[in-house]
Amino acid sequence: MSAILLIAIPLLAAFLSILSKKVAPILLLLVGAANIILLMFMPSEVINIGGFALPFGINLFLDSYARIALYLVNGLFFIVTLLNVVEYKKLSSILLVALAALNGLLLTGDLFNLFVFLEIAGIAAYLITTTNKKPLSTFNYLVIGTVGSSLYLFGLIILYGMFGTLNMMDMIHEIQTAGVAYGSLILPFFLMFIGLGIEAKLLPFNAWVKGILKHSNTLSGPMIASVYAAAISLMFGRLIHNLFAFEGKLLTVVLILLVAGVILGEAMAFQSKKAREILLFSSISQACITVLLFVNGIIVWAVYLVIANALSKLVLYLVINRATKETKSDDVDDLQGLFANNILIGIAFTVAALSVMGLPLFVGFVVKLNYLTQLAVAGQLAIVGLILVASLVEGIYFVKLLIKLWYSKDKELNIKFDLPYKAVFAVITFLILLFGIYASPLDSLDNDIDSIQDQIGVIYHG
Amino acid sequence: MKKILGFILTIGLGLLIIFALDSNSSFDDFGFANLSNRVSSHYITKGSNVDIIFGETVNPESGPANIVTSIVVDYRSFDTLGEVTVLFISALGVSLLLGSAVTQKRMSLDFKPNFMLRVGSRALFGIIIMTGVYVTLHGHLTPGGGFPGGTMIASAMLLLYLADDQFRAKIKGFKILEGVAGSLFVIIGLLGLVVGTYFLQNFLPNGTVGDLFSSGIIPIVYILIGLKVGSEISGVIDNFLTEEEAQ
Amino acid sequence: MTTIDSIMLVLSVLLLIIAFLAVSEKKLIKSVIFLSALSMLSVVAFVVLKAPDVALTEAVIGSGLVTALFVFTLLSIKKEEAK
Amino acid sequence: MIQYAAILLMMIGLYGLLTNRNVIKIIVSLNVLEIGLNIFIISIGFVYDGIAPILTSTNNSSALIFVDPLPQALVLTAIVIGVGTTALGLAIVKSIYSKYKTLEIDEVEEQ
Repeated sequence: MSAILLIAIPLLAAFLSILSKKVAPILLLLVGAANIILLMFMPSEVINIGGFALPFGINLFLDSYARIALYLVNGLFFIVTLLNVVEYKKLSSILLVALAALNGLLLTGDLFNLFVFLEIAGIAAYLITTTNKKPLSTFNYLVIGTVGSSLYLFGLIILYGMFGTLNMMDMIHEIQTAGVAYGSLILPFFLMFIGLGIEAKLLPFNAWVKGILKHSNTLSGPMIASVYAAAISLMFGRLIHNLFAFEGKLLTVVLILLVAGVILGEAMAFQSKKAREILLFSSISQACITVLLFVNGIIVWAVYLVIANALSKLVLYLVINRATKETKSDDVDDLQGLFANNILIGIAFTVAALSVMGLPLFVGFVVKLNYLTQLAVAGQLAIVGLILVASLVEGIYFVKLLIKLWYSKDKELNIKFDLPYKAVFAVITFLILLFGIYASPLDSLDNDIDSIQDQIGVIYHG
Repeated sequence: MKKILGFILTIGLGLLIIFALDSNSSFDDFGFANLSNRVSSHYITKGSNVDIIFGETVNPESGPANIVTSIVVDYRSFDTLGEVTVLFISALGVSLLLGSAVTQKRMSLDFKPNFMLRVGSRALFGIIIMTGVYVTLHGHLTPGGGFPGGTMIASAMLLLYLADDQFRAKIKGFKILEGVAGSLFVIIGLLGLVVGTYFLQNFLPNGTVGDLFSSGIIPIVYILIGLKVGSEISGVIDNFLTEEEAQ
Repeated sequence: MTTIDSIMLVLSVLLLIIAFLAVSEKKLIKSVIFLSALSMLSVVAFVVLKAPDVALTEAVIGSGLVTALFVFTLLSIKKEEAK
Repeated sequence: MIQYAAILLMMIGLYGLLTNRNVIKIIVSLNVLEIGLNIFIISIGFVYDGIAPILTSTNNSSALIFVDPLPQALVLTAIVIGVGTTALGLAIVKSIYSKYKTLEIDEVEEQ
């Protein structure tokens, strides 16, 4: 069972789905479920496409890092589509292509192929956000996203001019052996970093996020903030860890950008009065923390942070967007008392929010404790302090939000959540609690995530 | 004022990039690309030590005489599958955004096409279609291939749209063609996985370099791409040239 | 300076001028036509740089199709404006 | 020579993106940026006295220097991706216009 099926089957289904509108949603669900099941039977390996030797053909790369990422992305994708497939039937073909592209992003071992998948995933995302009915924000997203991927391509082409290869492993090998001064790598790496940073919502380059997530619905909100964010952060993490390996002045610049992103994100969330804005600024600062961890080489905990965040954000966005669909406004004051009649939903929301804050008993705490310790060990005390301050701010506004949503003085909101929603919330809440209390499997998995480096060793040195 | 500042800033950035590239010793100077350091040298020699001779060499690693085609549809054919998908999804998006209204009519172009124009465009239509088919079929020998060929076919449709105010193509048929051609591309890829060992493997014999019937699945894939691109772009043109029925 | 160098010099200057006109022109239709001209010039550049495949594709797709789409968009906007 | 022009072309596109507030002009600027990038990619593989990378009855694989074919293959992909985004962008422009009756970003209030 080759991992290529994870990309080929959704694509085939997408091409077939335009022939019949009725079958398309069924195909979408079937393929989504089939992908998760098929993934269990796929061995970890390097897959050559077309049968050409490594640097010449394109290859896919399924290791345990990619496997974790694929389970996460395919699982979340399936949940989100399951909840929305009835309402957004028209988007079935587009969602199938998006699934193929996200799997491709996580699997591909070729840097130009990565660009192609980035564009496909991007175009699918623009189309998913057209359901917000805010064409101007979609337009902004399209323009900024296209500039981002152009910058990535620009950086990549400079690397090609220097090393004459596009394959990720071959490129890393060339950089290690050619003995090029790091100074001449700054320009291409920085261009690629900015290009991908735009997609990954890093602060200085994320003008698109606000318009998109502020008006999001039950499809676009969870899809962009949870599924896409997880996939792009994990792909970005792989590149940062294996290819960029920032050092010297470039490391300082990148760190300053990221820390500024964390602080500004939290500050803007603190100021905001709208539920969805609070969530979106919080997710910006979480994205910055994730990339910060990748830059500092704390891979395992960065991956868990991505997982914990993706789960929590899925719940938060689903609850708020489902509620705003009825209230037509996401002002915190209009949503007061949302959970008075929906205890279960309230508990799920609270658990997810507390986990993002990093309180004990939840998975967020385990992750936060571990990465802060590791940052402290690595000697980045300033960053530890700043993240702690940011967490404090985050705690304040989340508690404020929770109090408002639980208690209301005058009016009562009555919003019914369907059974599938409740089931999803129950499962995710259970997961967050489970890993929060019983953290030893996480601890023991430490350093189990092997990297491309080992693979390069196998290929080039036997 | 803001504009001047922006201009100076961006041009300054450009000069900075130029200087950075200039002082980068491992970045090849313009016009002196060192192909022996690059993977391209493998593509040109097709991975063999012997000379590849047009019209004589039989069954090389990759069949096409046009080396760019051998990269696009053979060595890096997975990129091309992605490229086809990009066009597919943006055509789908255009029809989602513009073609979702229930009643649609042709947008009138505000001029009366005369007899000459109508007949002339029909005559040209055939010639352009023929050129498109030629370019698609010979993609592995001469410059061209499925993408420009398919677009030429679509621009023949565009000509009909422009010459006749009432003309509308049958979009339903295009949809079917598009879906079938795309599926066949993936199925050919999967066939490579079944017949051979790799996805998108060229499982047919490569033949003699330079023959029209050579290089295995590549002409077939290019024909499929041509059909798919042609029908997709015709669909996009139709979507752009229709509007909602005025109430 | 060889012939090819001088061709490239002229081409570079023309590309930059037309590009600047395309982004700074106030009238939309003129801007689109400048973009089409820029695309056509880039076809010449691709030919000079020995890339016939790319030149063919850019000529058909870049300067043909994209310009047509731009013009159609402007046309439908103009018609809607007149209503 | 033309490589520098390509970089400056990209920067002109970027300048257009920063200063223009009209949606059509923004897409035009985006296209300028993409054309600049495409020329830059091709120029990476250019070799003086090189010939186009096509084998013919007079050109064997070892007899002559070819220009680098790989950047050309990449640009083919980039052009098609570019036309995809442009078509989608123009479709979004049409829906912006039918919703807000204007093309200027500053006149749209989307809150």
